[in-house]
Parts: sequence; C-alpha cells; structure tokens
Amino acid sequence: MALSREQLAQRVAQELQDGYYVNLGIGIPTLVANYIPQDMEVMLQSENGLLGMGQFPTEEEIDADLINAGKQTVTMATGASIFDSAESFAMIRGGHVDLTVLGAFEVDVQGNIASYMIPGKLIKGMGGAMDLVAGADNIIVTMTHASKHGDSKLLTKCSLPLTGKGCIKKVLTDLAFIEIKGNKFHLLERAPGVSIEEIIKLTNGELVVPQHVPEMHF
Amino acid sequence: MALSREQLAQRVAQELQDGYYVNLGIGIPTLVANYIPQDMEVMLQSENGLLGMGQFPTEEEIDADLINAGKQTVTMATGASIFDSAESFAMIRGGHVDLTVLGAFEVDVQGNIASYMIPGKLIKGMGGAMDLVAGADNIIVTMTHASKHGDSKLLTKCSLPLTGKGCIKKVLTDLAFIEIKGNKFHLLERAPGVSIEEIIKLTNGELVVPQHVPEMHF
Amino acid sequence: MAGFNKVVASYEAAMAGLEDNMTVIAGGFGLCGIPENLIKEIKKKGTQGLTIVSNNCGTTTHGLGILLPEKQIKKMIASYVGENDEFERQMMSGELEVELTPQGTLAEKMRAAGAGIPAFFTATGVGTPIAEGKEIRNINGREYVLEHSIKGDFAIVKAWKADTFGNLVFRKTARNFNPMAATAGNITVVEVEEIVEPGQLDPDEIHTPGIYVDRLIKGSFEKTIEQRTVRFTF
Amino acid sequence: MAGFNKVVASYEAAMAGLEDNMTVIAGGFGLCGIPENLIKEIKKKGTQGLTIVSNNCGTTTHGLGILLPEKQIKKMIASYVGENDEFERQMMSGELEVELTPQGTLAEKMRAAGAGIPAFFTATGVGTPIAEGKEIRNINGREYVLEHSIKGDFAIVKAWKADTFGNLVFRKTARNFNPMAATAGNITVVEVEEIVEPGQLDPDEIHTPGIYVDRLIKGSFEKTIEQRTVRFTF
Repeated sequence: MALSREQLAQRVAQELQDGYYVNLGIGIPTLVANYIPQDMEVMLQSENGLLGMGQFPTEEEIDADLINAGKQTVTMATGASIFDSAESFAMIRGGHVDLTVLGAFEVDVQGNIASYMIPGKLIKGMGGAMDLVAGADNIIVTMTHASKHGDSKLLTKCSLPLTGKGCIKKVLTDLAFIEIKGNKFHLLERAPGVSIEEIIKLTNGELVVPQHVPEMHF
Repeated sequence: MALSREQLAQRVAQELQDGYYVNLGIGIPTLVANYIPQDMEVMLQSENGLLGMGQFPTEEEIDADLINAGKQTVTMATGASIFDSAESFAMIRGGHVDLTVLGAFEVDVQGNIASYMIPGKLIKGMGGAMDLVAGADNIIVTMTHASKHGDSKLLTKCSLPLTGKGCIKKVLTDLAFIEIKGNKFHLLERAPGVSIEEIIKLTNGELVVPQHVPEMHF
Repeated sequence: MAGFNKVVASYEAAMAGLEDNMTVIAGGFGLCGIPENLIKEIKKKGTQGLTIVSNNCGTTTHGLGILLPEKQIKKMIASYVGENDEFERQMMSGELEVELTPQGTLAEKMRAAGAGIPAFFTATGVGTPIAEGKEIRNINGREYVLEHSIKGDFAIVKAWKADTFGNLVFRKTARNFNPMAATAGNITVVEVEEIVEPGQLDPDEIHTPGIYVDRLIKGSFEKTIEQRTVRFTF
Repeated sequence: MAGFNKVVASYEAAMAGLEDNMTVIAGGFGLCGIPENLIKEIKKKGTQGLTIVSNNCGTTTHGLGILLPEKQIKKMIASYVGENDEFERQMMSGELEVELTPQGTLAEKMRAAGAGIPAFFTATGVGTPIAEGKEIRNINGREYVLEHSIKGDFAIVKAWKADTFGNLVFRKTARNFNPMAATAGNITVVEVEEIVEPGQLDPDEIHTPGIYVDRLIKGSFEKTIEQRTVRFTF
C-alpha cells in the first residue's frame, strides 16, 4: 500500500535527531511536526523569520503578525526567536539548519530537483526552496513516486526547470525511501506491502536494489 | 595665526546642517561635537555600533559597555540606537551618513588620503577609516597644514599608503579651508591673520587662489 | 527646526514624489507585515509602469495585488507567485514581466543595496534558470552565482512602533523583509501602528535605526489573514 | 536528552577541541564586549600558532593582547593596531603576521561566512594596499574590490544574557562584532553574564538566535575601561 500523507510525515520524523534545527516545507513536510518523538527536542525554522515554530493557535491565540512560511497562523514554542528575512536565509544559506524537508515535482539520479514551475502550465515560484536546497547538507525530498498518470517523478534527468543542482541525497516517496549517490537511485526501504517490482516499474532512472529491502516501520 | 584644535572643530561645525547624521573620527573631529549650533539637531554615529552618541558620562554614569569608536566612555543621546558592527558599516558603506569628519597624514590633489600607516615607523591600522572614506559623499579632512618640520601634508601625490582613492573633496587645516576638484587644490578660506603667501608656501600641490580669499569667522 | 522628526501628516505626503516607472521595494511576506495603506495610496495615485520588488504580490484583493487590475505594475521581482491567480495569469500571458528571484537572494539583494555591497556570490540558484546569463565562479571547490543588489526609488515599510526619529520596532513575523526594505530605498516611507517620543524605545531593542527612514506615518491596519489555521482544544 | 541546552560546566569544556594552528574569530571592540575569560582559557591552554580574527588585539595586559608574550598568535587579522605597543612591535619586527583589514570589511567578512556568502564586492579599500592582488571590478561606473568571507574553527563571543538554548542578548556597544562572530565559527562558544530559562527572553528582542551557538558558559567579567572619559558637572 502506498503511504498516506500522514505516513510520509511519520517516516520523515524517524530521521529527526535530538537537538536538530529543522526546516519543513509547505505541504506534507509541514505534517512532520506532528510526529516529533516525545523523547526528543526539535526546533522548527520557518523561513519568514521564526525559529521555534509552535503548534497552530487556538481561536483566542490567533495573531495576524505570527505566521509560518505557508502563511498559516502559528504560535511560538518556548525559546523561540524572531528575525528578519536576511537573517533567516543567512541561517539557511550558511548551513546552520540540520535538516530540510521539502516537496518536489521531479528528482533525478544526479540529485537535481525541480519544484517551482511547469512551463506553460503552472508557476508557483521558488520561494525559499532554492536557498534551502543550496544551503542544507541534509535534505529529504517528499513526493509521490509517480504522477496520477503513472509517470515516474524519479528520473534519469529532470525535465522541468531546476530548483537545485546535485543537492538531493534522500527521497521519500509514497512507495519507497531512496538514496541518491554515484548518479544512481538506491532503494533503501519500501512502503509496507509495496513490491520491489512496482517500485522498479515506477522509477524512471537507474535504481540499485540490494538483496534485502526492508519494509518501513511505523 | 594657525587655528587651534578647538577652532578647527568650530569651523567644521559650521558645515553641519539640521538633521545631519555625522561620523566624527578620533582626535580633532571628536571635538566638533562641542560646537553643534544650539538651533540644530545633529546625531553622531560611532562606528562601533551607536547612533546618537551623547556627551561624556559623569562618574556615576560610566558604563564599560558604552564606548565610542575612540574607546572613550560616552552616553547615549535621546533617541539613540545600538547595532552590531556589520549594521554600522552597512550604514556607512551604504551612504546613509550625511557627513564624515576624519584626520589624515596626507591628502593630494586627486583627492587621495593617507592616514593609517607610515611604513617602518608607525602602524595605526585603518580601523573604520577606509570604509568611511569609501562610503561617504561628504567628507571633511582635518589636519595640520604641514608637519612640525614644515613639510606640507597637501601634496601632488600622497607618499604614504592610501586609505582611500579620489574620495576627498574638502580639507580643513590649521591654515586654510581647501576644496579639491579637477586635480587641484582650491583655496576657499584662510585662518584669521594667515597670509595667502604662507599657505602657498606650505602647500605642495597646485593651489588655485581666487582674487578674494575670506578669513574664517568664528 | 525639523531636526530628526520624520512624521508626515498624510498618506499623500508620505508617497509624494512617486512617479511613473519608478522602482518600489516593499516589505511584507504574504499579507503579513505589508505596508497596506501605502499600497492603497499608490493605487489611489494611479502611478503606472512600476517595478515592484517584494517577496510576493499579495492576493487578488489585498496587498500589492490591488495594483494588478489597473496594470500599475510593469515588472515584478518576487520569489513566490502562488495563491494569486491574477498575478499568475498576467505573468503567463506576458502582460506582466516577472523576475523570479529566490527568497533568500531577494532578501540579500535588498540588504546589499542598503549596505553598499553592489554584488555578492551565492550558491543559491546555481544550475537553475535563475543563474542563466549570470557569472558562475568556483570558490573553494563549489560553484556560486554572482547576484547584484536592488535599490528602490522608494521603499515602503510596515513596522509596529516607531519613535518620531524613525527608529523602528517590528512585531513577530511581521518583521520579515521590512528591515532590509527600509535600508534599500532612496526615499524610505514607513507606516506604523504607534508613534512614541524619542527615548521611549530601548536603544538595544531598536530593529531599524532611524537613519534609514525618511518619512513616517501612523496608520490603521486590516491585517488580513491568508491561512487561518487553528488547533482544536478539548 | 540534551535537546538544545548549550550550557557547559567549565571553561576547559568551553574551549575543548581548540588545537594548534586553528583560526579563532573573536567578538569585541577595544576591550568592550570581549570574551575575556575565553581568551584567558586560551592562554592557559597554551595553544600555539593561532590565526586570530578580531577588530583589535586588546592591550598589552588585557584581552587578546595576553596571547602575545608567549607568541600564541601566528597571524592576526584586524583593523586596528593602535594602543597596543607589543602588537605593533611584533608586527613591525615581522614576528607576527598581520593582515590589516578595514573594520567594515572585517565585519562583513564574518557575516558573510555565517551567511553562506563566499565573497562580495565593496568599494572599501579600492586603490589602497588592501586591494593589491585582489580582483577589481567596475560595477555601474564605480570600482569595487572582491573580498572573501572568513570562517573560524572556533568563534569566541561575549553576550550579556542568554537562555540555555543559546539565544543571546547583547548590551549597548558591547554588541559590536559579537553577533557576526557568533555566526562564523564551526564551533561557537559564548560567555555571558546571566543565563535564564528558555521563554524568559522576548523572541522579538533576541539579537542572536541560538542556532548559531554551540556552547554557553556564565562568567564574571573585569570589563576594563581603556579611555575613562568623564564630563565635569558643576
């Protein structure tokens, strides 16, 4: 069974470590915040200028001056700090964030990522994504393995305009957890009940499959 | 009579305008603060991170955490702000300071200034002076017209390592107020009782002397 | 004696001198911390052919988006298009020129303009369309792209509190691009929720020193929320 | 679970890992806002061959100057030499390598290192010995010199208050180079006058977010004044 959005978030959360400063992109990455292990402290960086993002506010707590990078109303966690956008991206570009999780349209075997526009169809804009992928050593891309039409999003070469070049090392899809190295995809784990054949079929770039591919645990 | 240090400061103060943000270098320039006209508001920028430098403290007010760029204990004026060194020089380099006053060893007809070292003899370091002369449009250099040995400090070409290239337009010495343009010194004013002949004699670069050279007023 | 009093009497006075084809740098992220009344004043003035530099272009009904219907914006320099259909439509149809710029690079370009740094190298955007036509340089084994600063004829800024000298304090994430924008305008105009007397702000807590501020006005603000998300309490 | 608690138990622990020939970036201006106890710890450790990056080198008896007699400093990157005779002597005699750097360029080099900007253009120093051997470029009709960032193996910082997460607040002009230094160290060590619990500092008033800070220690400080100037009151 393909992972649900919630399961994607849960699996990413297993990559967290105590004391990590983490930037979570819009969409599925945001959900990771719900699965931070109880015995762990993690601080969330929101690139609009907040380190220590808290949970959503109650109706009474809502404050138009306090939003996250997804423009959602949020709160501040204990020990939070506020700063301007230049400082926020100094933090990101300077490599101070321990883990970045973000979505994508496509990823390829060279670690390239495309996520901000589909020419002629859709222009989202890169927001902070180009800075995040250029600034972080430790990035996890989360996305569906293939499009609704069954086209793989894991490619030999990205077809869309790039967000970053050679910067992605880990991809979590609804079917598999994959590492990128040596210009190849390497299958690390598969979603529970998903066959290796299905993953191979939906991966459009060289995929190295080890003898044993464990199922993800939740 | 050559101007005293106090008179130099007084004459510079006549160049101030209401609402000016001003950076005063160490030495004579610092004294300018004592002659700000009563009907005028001027804010002093100290490049170690203070805008709105106040007067010296009383014994009770002395605070080791509050000094100026000359490392002297100071106070803050009403409406002062504190910032870090990067912000301070962003302000300076970005051209936000209205007037900069600083000392020099030599100035030449091209507007070059030398002020931070005498090879083999003295190394003061440039401190913030290179940033100040590169960042300000409006600079007044104050210095004695000639050395104790009678050697002119106003030259055809600076002999010492430069602090800045082509950036000085106004020089106030103990003998004269001089403008630099078109690769020439232009005599604007002379110190009370100082003859034009004496100024010419002690100026070692082309000096344009208009028919009437007014005496400075205090 | 005006001294350092930056307070102006009206929004007309605040935006006086804004002319067609000028460049305006605006603070704000989404609709958070936007100089909403200064934007309304630009709409009212009907200034045309503007180049606007701002992280996003508001929504179709709020913020900079209100300048779209009358085509007051010729060119938009922004990092994000999403959630504004009219912006996306004008961009796709070519009616509006858009220079997409990574968010961090945009913030740094504004800061650089204010700080007298004409250009800087960054890894952001290397190998992407953003770097096309720009200088790429290998420094210590990594590729970087050269980006230039962006200065505005005007900068429009929203702060929380100010003293009359223009010393500014921002509140929570409404700070965002505002401090950089404040440094990058030839004329910097700031609207705030409260103006106090000089000396009432702690010098250590001032986010933007008044030296960057030319005009100051007290406004009242809608503060529209784009994504009202709440948690359920039991 | 250590989480974000950055507090270490001793100055030995604070400077653990400092080795010969490393680069150390230090906050402070004159003797104001210097990490005086961290410097004393370096003296005590006897670490040799250091490259120190700091606006000045203290005095002969205080601050970084105390590392001079035992020749612990191999190279000094600073803007100012004045008021430290031993520093000037070692520099003139060639015993100590000194890279004089304009104060604003020095601050910007530290900031750039922390901000992932490997190099930037500045007008400061064009046409002077500082620019020799460096790239000069004409941008929009003016000449600029390309300057590179400076990163430290360690950064040593003095702040006023911190919470245990390493969020820092500085006091008055003791701020100076400290916030930039804090961002530029592979290991950033901060000493403060007071440590409070997370949540006790206003998030809007934090000068340096804890993400930059690796180790934190509470010290007591001499705060030597170099130029005690007072006004006479009648």
